[in-house]
Amino acid sequence: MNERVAIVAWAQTAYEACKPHQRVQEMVYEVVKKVREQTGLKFSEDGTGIDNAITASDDIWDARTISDTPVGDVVGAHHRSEEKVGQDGAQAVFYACAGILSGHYDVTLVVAHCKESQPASRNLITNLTFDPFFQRSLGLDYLSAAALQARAYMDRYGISPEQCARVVAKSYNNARGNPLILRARELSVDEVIRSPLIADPIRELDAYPVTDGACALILAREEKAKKITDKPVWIDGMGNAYDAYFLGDRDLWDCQSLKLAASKAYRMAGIKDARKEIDVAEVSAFYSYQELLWTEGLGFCPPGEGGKLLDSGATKISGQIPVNPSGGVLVGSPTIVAGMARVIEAAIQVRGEGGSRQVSKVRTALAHGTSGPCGQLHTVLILKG
Amino acid sequence: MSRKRNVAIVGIGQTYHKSHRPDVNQVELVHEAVRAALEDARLSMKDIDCVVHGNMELFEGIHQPDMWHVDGDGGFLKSGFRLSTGGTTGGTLVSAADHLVASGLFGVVLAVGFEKQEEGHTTTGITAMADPLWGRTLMTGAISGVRAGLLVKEFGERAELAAARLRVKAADNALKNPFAHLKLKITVDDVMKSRLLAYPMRLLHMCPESNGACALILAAPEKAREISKKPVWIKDHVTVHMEETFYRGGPQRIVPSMDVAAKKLYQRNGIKNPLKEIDVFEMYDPSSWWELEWMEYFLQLKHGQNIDLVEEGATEIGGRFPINPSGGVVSTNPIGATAMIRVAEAALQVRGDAGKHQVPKEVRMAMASSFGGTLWTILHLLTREVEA
Amino acid sequence: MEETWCYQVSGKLEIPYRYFAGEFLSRFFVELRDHKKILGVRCPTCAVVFFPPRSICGRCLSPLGEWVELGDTGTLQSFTVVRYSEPTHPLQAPFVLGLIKLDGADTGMLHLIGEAELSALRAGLRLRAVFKEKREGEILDILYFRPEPVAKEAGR
Amino acid sequence: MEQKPNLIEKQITMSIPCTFSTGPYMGRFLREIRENKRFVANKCPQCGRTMLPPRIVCALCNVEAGEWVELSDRGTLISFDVVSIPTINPMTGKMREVPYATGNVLLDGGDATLWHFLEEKDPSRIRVGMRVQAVFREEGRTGAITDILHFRTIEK
Repeated sequence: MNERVAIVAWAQTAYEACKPHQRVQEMVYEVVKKVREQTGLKFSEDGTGIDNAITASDDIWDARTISDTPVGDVVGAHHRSEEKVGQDGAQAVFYACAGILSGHYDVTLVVAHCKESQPASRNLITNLTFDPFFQRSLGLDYLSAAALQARAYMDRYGISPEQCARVVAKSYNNARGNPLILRARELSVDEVIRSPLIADPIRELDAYPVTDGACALILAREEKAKKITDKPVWIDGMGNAYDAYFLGDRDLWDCQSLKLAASKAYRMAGIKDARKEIDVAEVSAFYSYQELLWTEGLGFCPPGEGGKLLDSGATKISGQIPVNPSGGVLVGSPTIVAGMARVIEAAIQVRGEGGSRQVSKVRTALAHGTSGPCGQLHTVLILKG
Repeated sequence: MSRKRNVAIVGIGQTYHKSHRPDVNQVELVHEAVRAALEDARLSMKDIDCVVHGNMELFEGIHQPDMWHVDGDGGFLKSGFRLSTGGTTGGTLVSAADHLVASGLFGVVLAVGFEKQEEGHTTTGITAMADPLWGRTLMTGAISGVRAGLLVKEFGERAELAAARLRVKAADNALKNPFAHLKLKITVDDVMKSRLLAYPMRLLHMCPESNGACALILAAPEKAREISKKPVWIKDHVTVHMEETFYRGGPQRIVPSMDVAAKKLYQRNGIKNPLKEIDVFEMYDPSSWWELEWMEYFLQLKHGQNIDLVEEGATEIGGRFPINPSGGVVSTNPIGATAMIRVAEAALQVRGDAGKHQVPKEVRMAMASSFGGTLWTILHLLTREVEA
Repeated sequence: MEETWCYQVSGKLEIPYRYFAGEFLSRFFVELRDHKKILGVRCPTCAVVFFPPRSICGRCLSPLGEWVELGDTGTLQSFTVVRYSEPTHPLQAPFVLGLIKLDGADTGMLHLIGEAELSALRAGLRLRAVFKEKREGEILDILYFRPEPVAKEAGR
Repeated sequence: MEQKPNLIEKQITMSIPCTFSTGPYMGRFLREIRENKRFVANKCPQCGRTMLPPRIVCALCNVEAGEWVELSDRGTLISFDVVSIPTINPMTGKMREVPYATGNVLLDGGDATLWHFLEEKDPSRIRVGMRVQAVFREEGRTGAITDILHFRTIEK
């Protein structure tokens, strides 16, 4: 690919359990204002400003048909274009890149938002993903679906609850270096193991907490990017893929769609050995076992060895392939926002702006997002300095 | 719009549209359109690199329906995206497929929009677009007579006759279109005596609620010529949104998106006289009143010329500027697919494959519009030839 | 802007829906309702017997039509004890959801596990369907799957 | 014996209780109605237009609109709809009572219309340009749109 797209600016709200003082409009405005201030860009189609907006949100999460309507004003969509990706934010970034690579747009604002605190329960929403005839009336939601995947994966490869708990402890401890994660704290493996079971084998602390937040980034084509910033972060690889829908159709311990998404992104970015060439990865693990399973799918270790990889210390901030130095989703990152927040955290690492969570010598970073139950759709992006 | 490479529509498929389809579930309905598009392009799913899916969640109450629908849209182990922008969704999906192919990231992209309106409550789903803290208490879907009332105030009975005539035109055209939903033999008198919804909007002026799906396959030039003898090229498209709240009159003048979109499109493509340069137009007409009103903006007419054109019969299938030879949205309306059907029908006209509703003249350039959100517009411009 | 102006309002989003299984799937539910039979469908191209049945193979997009009667017994593949409560749940928590590979099927069925000691749950457990007396043509016409007595397990 | 259907349907009502945040803009607007029975709008510092209900930015100018103006509770009817078709209200899941009339009222002192109910439901007695006044609920205002009962015709 001769044309390149760069991330030239980004901003995130603090991620907290509830933002009672903001509607989604105001949450998104907070981050849009920041990226506009960073770049000095206006909304305009005359070749000097932001000429397109891509948003990520969901009608049912927002309890609002056409959930991009309320944020249209703050992303500059009046009399201009905006399109909504109704999936994880990493999908929105991927799609926005395509818009620039197509030659149609020069500079695109991408935002994602979700107020998970708004509905009485997340499970009421994710239950609606399941077909009305075979799965929905059994009460399945993303949490119980994840529990079925966790059990299948842990049984298959002998992954222990302690290994999952270690993922959580690592996340909380890493997040202490991330000022936007308000619930970061020192957390022991023991505390995770002692937290109540909610859907065996998933305990309360194994699951990501209810979170409100938004994030924004600006993408630009190469020649524009170089004018906007001295430190563009290039998106050099992208891939995504769907798995089958019915849980029973899938080998839940084997994330074939992630393997496929990763292989596409690696091929595009010219990566031959992921474990060696990727310096840091931000992955969307909504449940602790997923970080182990996703590292296998991304090819950081052979199938079944996600637990071993963790135990070896390789995924620590100081390890050979640090995973989620930001703390990741497990400490608080709402659905929809999660994958785009991973892209931003990966970009922070590439720029070397991670402060106490910075991994040393990052040239290539991986960001991962997922949509649907048990990682049915995976999105992988490769970022370079 | 500058583009890295050209993109063509090489496969067109839609379902029959009906108000009751108990014979299929959602996956099967989506699949009907996908299969039709694949057959039209003589492709198999192996040839497709990416699937773009869209509809509105609250119409069927399915969260992230692209997950379930992979079993019918062919998305299994494929790349894919789900986009949803209200009534414009079908148009957004076409634009998305164009972006994805033009970017060089994908060679052949399948876009599918669908709605099974009977499974939910269309008006209720639309009402949920209003602010839950204010307008949602007041709103009843998209039924409003306000804009139509302004036309009547200014043009009197001429406006009422013109709107009725447009509805009869749509009905006559729909009778020629095997896929159309409502097949009515009606007169101007029938329209003007149909049940009053919100004065002067009557039942027959409004679009129906349909079950249906539409799929298009888009490909890059080399592949497009290999697949199709008659690729239809996407010359340009423009998306224009409006602010969060509907414009409701008053001293604040807000330029409608239809006007902004048309000006942008015509300027970029050097179109000076759309009536002469564009051969056929498939307009997203949620009601015949809006077809009448929006003609003025889309075709950049002098104020009142829209009524003259209708009286002249210019927009009828054999007229000098046919609008909606398919029968339009007042005949067929599966909302997540509706805007894509406009593009699909315009593409059929360019190919000369519209059968009984083919306009009796040469079609080199066709335009399609999408409508949604708070009066948003997308315009697609399709051509038979393409500059390399 | 001052936060003092902000407050929160209780509301809800409530819409009734009516879903159609379609002709193909209706056959499955009618057989379940009227004859306590559990049907799957075979994809000859992929050589897979699917549960749930479906009219299109999601893997190869072939139209499917070869019905296969599956056993009312099967093997537990994975399970979870749901310990939280939601109005969407069919039973009071705690209850058990399992993925069950029915005899004769290649893909797993999601259903409830009943009459089971939680400590005895494990992959590989043999299960048998317990049907509802008054069946309506829905997946909950199967009340749940219960573990088979251990002695019978040896004979499989 | 009753005839059982051979085409299977399933009815499910989606019901999601929600807690909506007002944020400072809508919050101030609603609180002024609740506490002071008065209307306030925010104003764009660039183009000077007012917004009803208030929103954080002026979409036309892309600037934050933080200035506030008080508007009269009287105004002129700009347009109206009389709705006679009963449809399900997504905030309750129940049918709305019909007929009901809504109007867009240009409140004195501003340049944006406010959308609300009209007391008059007979279309022959509603005229664009007529003068109307808000009728506030006297007891038990909660900071919701329903704190205003409707707009009453004060001058034809």
